[in-house]
Amino acid sequence: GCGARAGDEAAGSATSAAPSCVDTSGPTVKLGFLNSLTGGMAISEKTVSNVLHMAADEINAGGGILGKKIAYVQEDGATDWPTFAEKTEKLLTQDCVAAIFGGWTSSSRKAVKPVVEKHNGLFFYPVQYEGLESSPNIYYTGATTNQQIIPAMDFLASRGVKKLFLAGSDYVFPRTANAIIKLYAAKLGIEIVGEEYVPLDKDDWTSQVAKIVAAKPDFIFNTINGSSNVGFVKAYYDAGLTAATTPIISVSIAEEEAPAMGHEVTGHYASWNYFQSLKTETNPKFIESWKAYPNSSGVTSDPMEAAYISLYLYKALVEAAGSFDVDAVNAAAKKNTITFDAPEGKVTLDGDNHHISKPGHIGQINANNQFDIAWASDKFIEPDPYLEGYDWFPADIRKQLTDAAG
Amino acid sequence: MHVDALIAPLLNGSAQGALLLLAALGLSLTFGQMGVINMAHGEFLMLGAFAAYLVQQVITASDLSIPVALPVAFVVAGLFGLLLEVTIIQWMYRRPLDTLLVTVGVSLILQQAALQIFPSQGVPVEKPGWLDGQLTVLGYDWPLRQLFTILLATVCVAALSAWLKHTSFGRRIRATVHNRDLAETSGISTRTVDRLTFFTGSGLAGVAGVAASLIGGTNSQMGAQYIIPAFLVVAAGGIGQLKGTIIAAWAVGVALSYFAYWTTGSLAQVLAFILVIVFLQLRPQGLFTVRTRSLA
Amino acid sequence: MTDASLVVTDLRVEFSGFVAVGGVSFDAHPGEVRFLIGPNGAGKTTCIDAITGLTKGTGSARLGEKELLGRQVHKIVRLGVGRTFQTASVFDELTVLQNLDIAAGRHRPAISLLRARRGVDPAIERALEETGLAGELTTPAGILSHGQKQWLEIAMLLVQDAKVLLLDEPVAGMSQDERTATGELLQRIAAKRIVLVVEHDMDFMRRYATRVTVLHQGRVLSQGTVAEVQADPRVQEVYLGTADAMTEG
Amino acid sequence: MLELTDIEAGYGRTRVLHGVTVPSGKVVAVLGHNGAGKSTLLRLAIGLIKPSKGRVLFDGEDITSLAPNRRVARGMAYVPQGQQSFGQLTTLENLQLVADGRREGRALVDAQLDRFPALAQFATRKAGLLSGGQRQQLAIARALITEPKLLILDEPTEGIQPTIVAEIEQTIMQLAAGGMHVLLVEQHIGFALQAAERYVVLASGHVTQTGEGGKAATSTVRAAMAI
Amino acid sequence: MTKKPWISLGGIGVFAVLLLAVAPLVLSDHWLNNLGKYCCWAIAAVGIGLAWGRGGMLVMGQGVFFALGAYSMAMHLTLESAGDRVPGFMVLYDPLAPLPAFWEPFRGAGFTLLAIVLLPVVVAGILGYALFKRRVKGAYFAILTQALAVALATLISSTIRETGGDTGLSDFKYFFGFVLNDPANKIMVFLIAAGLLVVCLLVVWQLYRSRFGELLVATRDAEERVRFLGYDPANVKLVAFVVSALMASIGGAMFVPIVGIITPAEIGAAASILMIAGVAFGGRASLFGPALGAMAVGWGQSSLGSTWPDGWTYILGLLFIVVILFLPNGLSSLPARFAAARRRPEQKAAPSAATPELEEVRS
Ligand SMILES: Nc1ncnc2c1ncn2[C@@H]1O[C@H](COP(=O)(O)OP(=O)(O)OP(=O)(O)O)[C@@H](O)[C@H]1O
Ligand SMILES: Nc1ncnc2c1ncn2[C@@H]1O[C@H](COP(=O)(O)OP(=O)(O)OP(=O)(O)O)[C@@H](O)[C@H]1O
Ligand SMILES: NC(N)=O
Ligand SMILES: [Mg+2]
Ligand SMILES: [Mg+2]
Repeated sequence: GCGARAGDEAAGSATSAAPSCVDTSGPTVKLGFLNSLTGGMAISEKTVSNVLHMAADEINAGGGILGKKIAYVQEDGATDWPTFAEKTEKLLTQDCVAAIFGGWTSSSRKAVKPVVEKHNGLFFYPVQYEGLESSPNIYYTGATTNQQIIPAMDFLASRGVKKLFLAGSDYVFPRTANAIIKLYAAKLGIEIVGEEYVPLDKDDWTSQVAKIVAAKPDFIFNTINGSSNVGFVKAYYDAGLTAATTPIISVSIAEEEAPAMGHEVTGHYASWNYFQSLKTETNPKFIESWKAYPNSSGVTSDPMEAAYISLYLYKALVEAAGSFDVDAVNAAAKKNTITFDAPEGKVTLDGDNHHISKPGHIGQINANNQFDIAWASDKFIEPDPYLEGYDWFPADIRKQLTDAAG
Repeated sequence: MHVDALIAPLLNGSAQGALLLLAALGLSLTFGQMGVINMAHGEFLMLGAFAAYLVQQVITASDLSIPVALPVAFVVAGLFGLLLEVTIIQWMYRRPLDTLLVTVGVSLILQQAALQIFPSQGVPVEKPGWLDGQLTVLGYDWPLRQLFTILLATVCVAALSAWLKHTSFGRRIRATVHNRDLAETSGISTRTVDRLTFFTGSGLAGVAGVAASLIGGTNSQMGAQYIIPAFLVVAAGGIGQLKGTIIAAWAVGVALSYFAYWTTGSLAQVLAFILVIVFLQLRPQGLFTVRTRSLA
Repeated sequence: MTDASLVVTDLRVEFSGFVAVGGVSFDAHPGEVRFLIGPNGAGKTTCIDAITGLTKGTGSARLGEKELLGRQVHKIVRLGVGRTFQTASVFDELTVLQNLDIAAGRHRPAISLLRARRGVDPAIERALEETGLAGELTTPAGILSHGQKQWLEIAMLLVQDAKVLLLDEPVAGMSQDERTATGELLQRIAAKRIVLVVEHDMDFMRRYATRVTVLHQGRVLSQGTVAEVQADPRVQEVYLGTADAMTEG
Repeated sequence: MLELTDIEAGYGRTRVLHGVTVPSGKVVAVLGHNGAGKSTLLRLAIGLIKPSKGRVLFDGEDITSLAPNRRVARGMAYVPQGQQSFGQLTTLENLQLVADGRREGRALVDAQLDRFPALAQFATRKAGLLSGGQRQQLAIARALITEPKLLILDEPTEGIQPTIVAEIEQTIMQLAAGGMHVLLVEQHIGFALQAAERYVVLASGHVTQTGEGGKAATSTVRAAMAI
Repeated sequence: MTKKPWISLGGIGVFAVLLLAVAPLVLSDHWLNNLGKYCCWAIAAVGIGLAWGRGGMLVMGQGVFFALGAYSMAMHLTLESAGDRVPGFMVLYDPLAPLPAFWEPFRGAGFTLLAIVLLPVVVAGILGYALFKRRVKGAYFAILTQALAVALATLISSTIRETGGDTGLSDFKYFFGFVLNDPANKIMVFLIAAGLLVVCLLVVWQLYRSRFGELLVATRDAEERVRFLGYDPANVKLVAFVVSALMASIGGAMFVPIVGIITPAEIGAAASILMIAGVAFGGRASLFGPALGAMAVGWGQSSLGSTWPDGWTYILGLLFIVVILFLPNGLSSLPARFAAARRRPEQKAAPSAATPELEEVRS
């Protein structure tokens, strides 16, 4: 061992990233797409991967980024977080891509984060998540908590909900989201009458639903991810619960999942920023392009849209910076002028925390498994990953979290 | 404590046990009787579930489609099992432990194929209308669907045990397992026995798949969650012992359910596993055992 | 302790109610080839099983001062009790030498297990000579003939330096010449050890037995020299056949 | 009845039988030392091993590549060496197994239980728990239930008590007298030669002598075995 | 017979030179790091070869021991990165709670190293003693160990505050005082892993040529018979099992600084089975087979899984099927097969090569 030791960092530059190997001298720019195409999360991520391809095709058809066509390198994260880390490293150091797009679970993002930070790369993450994170090397185009969870809670409060049951998958996003929900519920005067978790890869919810029946909540806050939702919904109806008496509000059931539940889910709610049913200027074109795209699922959804945005946002950033260089891109972001006419509306990038402004929407599932908008925020919600604008979130936790993040 | 807290897990657990039993029943044939460790059994279960979905595409009335799906799933999964037997397993009866690894390969392939053939999100299988509703037992509204799972398991067990006990077939299976050459030279067509047994065992997985599709998602990953518990149930019951399998499945289901009630869903899984492992530690041959003179 | 005897007293073995061995007593001493005979199912193998710890028995089986019953199989072996099985069981994949080396191993300190074998143990060489397997040193045991496997088993008992050899039908399936060779081998071995043989070959018994115990339905029916036992009408009736049809050329 | 012509066979790459020919005959005895290849020859006759060269004829039909259970259906029966039975099945089940699907199955089983009283006594015991000799009797009984045209016996009296050995030997003679053909491997040369119409001596997988039974002197047979 | 071990020793020497001297010179940082990861799996695979190939114990839950090493190491590295703060991921669930008690000792480097060695020995010792004394074997053993891996993975997933849950532990800055981001230190970590792999190979080399190796094979093939030679087969198996557990733990421990993250998925059912895939592929009973097989499977996953993700799953599946069906002794048996085919066909060969037949399944 002749390398740097702890404490040496300040002295030498040994630990700073090796110079980037990105080569944009040719007619193309290389980008990396990273999603689980195999394993358990392929269920959700294949669509994200596919819509990224569509965005790349569109951009190429429109002349590319800074006049350079996108040549993408597709990698499989295989639902395995270390694989996400390995592939990120490969994309950055072997393939020399200018930026990486993809991921779904927060776990995969957390695996990617240290690697992009080490190599000073860029990662665009498209799924709603639990917040309390920021990184100079990650751009978040899905909702943070104050754009999805908090609107949902406000909606519940407005509906006079007094007793809430929390059901989630057993991993970082639902656990963290629920921790935040509990803090906010206390402030709103909503009682949490139960909290249940089932592993991501299990879908028998019978026992937990029996507890829900016994707890008699007014509403269920559902942070279950993936196909475990199906088991939850089935157990829910088996037990005689209905949308009329005990409705569910979900943050991971979208247009694609709703018809796959094996039961009518009409009447339940979901909190997202984008719905297929949104009436914006750009949405019809997005829906049409997607329907026409090979291997399309036929419906659009929030994570897809966020993934779609991410590539365009990157294009805007690079063109503002006039360069593919990461530092230049970040500097361009800092000017807070980057916007994009997204299907969900005109979103603005916050150059400090690397999140985007988003409209809050609550949709109610109708008979066509589409969402009728039941509530909309009056304006776009500015991203606030550390919930600094919310006094009920304990400052000491925030401090500890930011400290721990370094 | 409310009565609910005692009675609900018991009833839920019995249904969970019944599903586990359905998943394990085929294994008690192919593993218990034939010695084949079929890690693709979970994927045969998945095939049954997809068969139910396909049946629902043809017969759209779910009241009717599920009863039709049961025999269809049996045959579909059974045929896949037969295919597996004919192409691979038949060469491996003399090294049973290796079947475990070969079938891991088969299970990988089936999962990936399902992921690519069917929508990656999975497909919906609808519950028939006559399973809507609950039965009130001691103040607990017991979902009818759970009752159905138990009924289905009961029918399958009864049919299987009658088949094994009251036809000469059971004897032939056991003879073939015990000594293939001797069975063959006693005039038994061991190839027929093998194929029929494997067909039946795999077919039962298909039936289990229909039941599972009414409980959870129907997708490429669904089989994976059943395979290890099902093997544990067969092992805990005593290999080749139908009654042991029944009791073990029920016990594991109920234990899971109580654990889930008292702790969390994840911890319940852990505790149930530990319970079975400790039990097998104390009784390595399972609940019921067959003794022979060792080395003789 | 070389002159310790094997003394079995009131040995009983029951299998869920069925009495396989119902109070058998006999003894065997170094220097004799002791035969245990009796009808099929009389309990001969079960006696050996009980003495070697394979099945549970009550009563007593002592080797010198040491009680054997109730000990674990490998502990009984370490006291010097070795056995063969009705069907030969050697390590098919290992060579004759490796088979014997493992058998010889119990006298070595555990740590020596971690070293490789160098050369051939003198005890092994002697056993090979005795059993005529010297030419098969590097042959995998799995491809020895049936008779050679049985000799290998006996050789393994020899290198194991067993004080008691319990042999269950050692000449079954052997041809006449091989039987003779085996019989002579047993006589040589018996000089310093206790040899107990279970056999149905009466010709073989007549030629090599010093004393015979006859079991019937789990009990001792008769005991004595070959002549005495053969003359016993009860033995003739249940086992030998009155005409003693055993006339083998 | 059964003719084996110029058979070459073995296990894997190990050749055990070299150009072995066994003529047809009412009772044919195969003699030889340990490891000579007798059992291999019988396993080949019943179809457990396929020859790499040579032909097997049964009743004039070429059955060289027929599966064992087919041969049983055509009227062959086989008692392997080593007291083999289905250990997990009871004694009775062992018998029923082969009686299944035969007319008079029940009566056939009863006939064998009469013939071997020890089996009747332990009818409900798992065969794996029987003594070696009891298992051997069971194996013979199983073969006889099928009322075969040709009975193949591999050392049928090995491990059997003298009184029963005598009985089995008598049974074999009776069956042969009743028209059943027998292919027999026996170490009791005296009995084998007495029972056999023809005999074949194997040594290291080669036929070293053939001849008519009865007349042959055990000494010349012994000499042929030793080669 | 007597010469062959020395040829193998030479093989280990060549292997060591390739790994320790040549690889760092010719490979890019990325591939060297990947090679380091394969080495970790290979270390575990060498242990599996010992337990399964030679000992007949199909250890389907090596993930458990891999986890003991990996999580010990990861906890230490996490604490090293966190300094005197509570690790960040714990803060949210209970901001005021102190570090869980079982984390505390892992601050110490010495304790951590000791834990990596002793934990698997103790756990495998107790587990193995209980299982082998009660004569649990064959399929029972395989399924039980697999169930244990599933249980542990689920336990870790469900204790997010204590263990990081499904997300695992990652973002390590230091490795016993060395800055992990420094390429020079990365090479050092690689060399340690590769060196440990060579040491493990040497250990099994000696074990295989020793009397213990023969006894182990004898126990695998006829456990009851071994008992009648005065040995307790449980002890023989226990030694092999414990050594293999130790190797898995070492592999796991080195996995953490190399890969930079450990999650329950790396130790669960699928991961444990993948470890076996490599061993089966290379040749379970051979000296080099398990290590090379594991490295090959690792490489396949990185490279084929990259260019052809769907296809890789099919290839992996087919690999299991084809190798086990046609080459039960793995690729390493190919040369011997060719050689044997060319030798005189008359010569007697061992009845069946090393295919442990485990009767228990059916009896
Ligand atoms: N584990 C067991 N359970 C029940 N019965 C058993 C068991 N083991 C042996 N027996 C019975 O005990 C009796 C004695 O068997 P044993 O094997 O000792 O006879 P043997 O004298 O060796 O006969 P043989 O000469 O035929 O080998 C037999 O009737 C057998 O069926
Ligand atoms: N499964 C096998 N694999 C390899 N070789 C075998 C196998 N079975 C038998 N052999 C070998 O074939 C040869 C002949 O064996 P076989 O059993 O036919 O002899 P046998 O004449 O019946 O002897 P015995 O009188 O001992 O029964 C022997 O050398 C034996 O080792
Ligand atoms: N960010 C999520 N849904 O894991
Ligand atoms: Mg006996
Ligand atoms: Mg023979």
